[in-house]
Amino acid sequence: MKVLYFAWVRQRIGVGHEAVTPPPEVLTISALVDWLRTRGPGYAEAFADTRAIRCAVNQEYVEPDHPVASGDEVAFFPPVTGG
Amino acid sequence: MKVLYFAWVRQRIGVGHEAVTPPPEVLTISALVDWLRTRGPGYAEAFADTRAIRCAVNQEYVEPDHPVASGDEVAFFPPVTGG
Amino acid sequence: MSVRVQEEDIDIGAELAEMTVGNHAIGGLGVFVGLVRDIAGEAAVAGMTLEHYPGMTERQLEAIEAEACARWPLQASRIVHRVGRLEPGDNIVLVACASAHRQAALDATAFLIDWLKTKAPFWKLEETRAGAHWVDARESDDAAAARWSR
Amino acid sequence: MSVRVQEEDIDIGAELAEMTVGNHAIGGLGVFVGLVRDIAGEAAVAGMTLEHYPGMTERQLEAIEAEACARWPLQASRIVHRVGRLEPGDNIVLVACASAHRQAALDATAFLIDWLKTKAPFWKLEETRAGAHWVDARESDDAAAARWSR
Repeated sequence: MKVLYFAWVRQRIGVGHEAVTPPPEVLTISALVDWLRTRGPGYAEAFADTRAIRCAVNQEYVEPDHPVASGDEVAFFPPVTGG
Repeated sequence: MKVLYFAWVRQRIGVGHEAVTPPPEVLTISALVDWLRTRGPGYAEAFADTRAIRCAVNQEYVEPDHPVASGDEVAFFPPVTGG
Repeated sequence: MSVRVQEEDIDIGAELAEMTVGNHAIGGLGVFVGLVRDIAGEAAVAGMTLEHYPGMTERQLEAIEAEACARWPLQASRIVHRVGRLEPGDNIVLVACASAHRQAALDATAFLIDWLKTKAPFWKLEETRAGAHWVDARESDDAAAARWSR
Repeated sequence: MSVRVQEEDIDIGAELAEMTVGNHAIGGLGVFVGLVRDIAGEAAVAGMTLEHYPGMTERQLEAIEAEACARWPLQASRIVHRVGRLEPGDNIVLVACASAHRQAALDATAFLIDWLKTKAPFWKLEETRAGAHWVDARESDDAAAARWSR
């Protein structure tokens, strides 16, 4: 699974993207976030307030209960501020 | 008094502007229109339906009861269609 | 704040650049450009001639612009309207408003073009195969302008 | 119909000319340009860096544009958004919609910029004397986008 981070989520975690292999019980975005939080203090800080984070799976916005699978591209980022 | 005509008002009357000296009892736009109508068939045709005509005195829109005086610049034209 | 009537084409890029250059308080620029269509109702349009009332036109455009500046916090505004003979695809008018924020810029731009269409003394003589005829004022334009009354 | 993300400045005149050239069904062109302001709240802004999500950005911009085309009878539309480091006065984004009539062009333009601001994955890192900080999303932008929900 490819995971991407943008803006302050990227800065707190320290990398822009990474390949991860979560355990098989990680079947949703919520579960993925819980698992990512265990990977280090940067992750815990980035995901401290998930209300401040948006998620996309395969480049489409999704809600926390959305399923994730091993081939997915998952992205976490703050609310957008372009334009 | 200088009178200007635009668009089809100008075409019906045959001139774009003229200097006129209406009789002293012509004190409003309505009275001026009634007097202009007597100047020829083109005028009568141009002012046949005054609802289709707008008027400006000294380059400001006015209503038919607006006063006119000898030094004024009076203009008659159809509703505008620019833009 | 600037209004202009001209026969030449409108250099849109240059007009907008002139409005915004050096003014770093501008966060949004709203623009409307009117162009000559090749069709009017059922008839094909070969061209049109725009007549105006020199002097009153500029006064009305300045009054319209002043009203926009009174209603919205504008950093810059511009109205450029062409006169003379135009062909399909030609620019007729440019209106533009710059403000700190986008909503003011967009609203003021819509206001300017709505008011211009009902207040500024321009008239279109349209050429179709059936001959030349003066374009009738549209009730929808009056309705659009009336939205802004207060 | 075209969307683009680029580091270079936006040549507004050229973009608009490209949209309208040869299409004589266009009667109105609505445009919005977003620019970098030199002030944010109380603080002076020295510059900003725009980050985005390559791939998803283009998908979202295309989806936003397709939604505008579904809602209004557009003859042409364009979204060009810059990324990288920008300074006060620089163009950030151009959105433009062309239609037979002005109301569709203006409404679609407002729709595009409102939706872009809440859906397109761009983030602004603003530089002030206090340091660099990520700009917070504004509730007013969500409210502006929500106006178009149906």
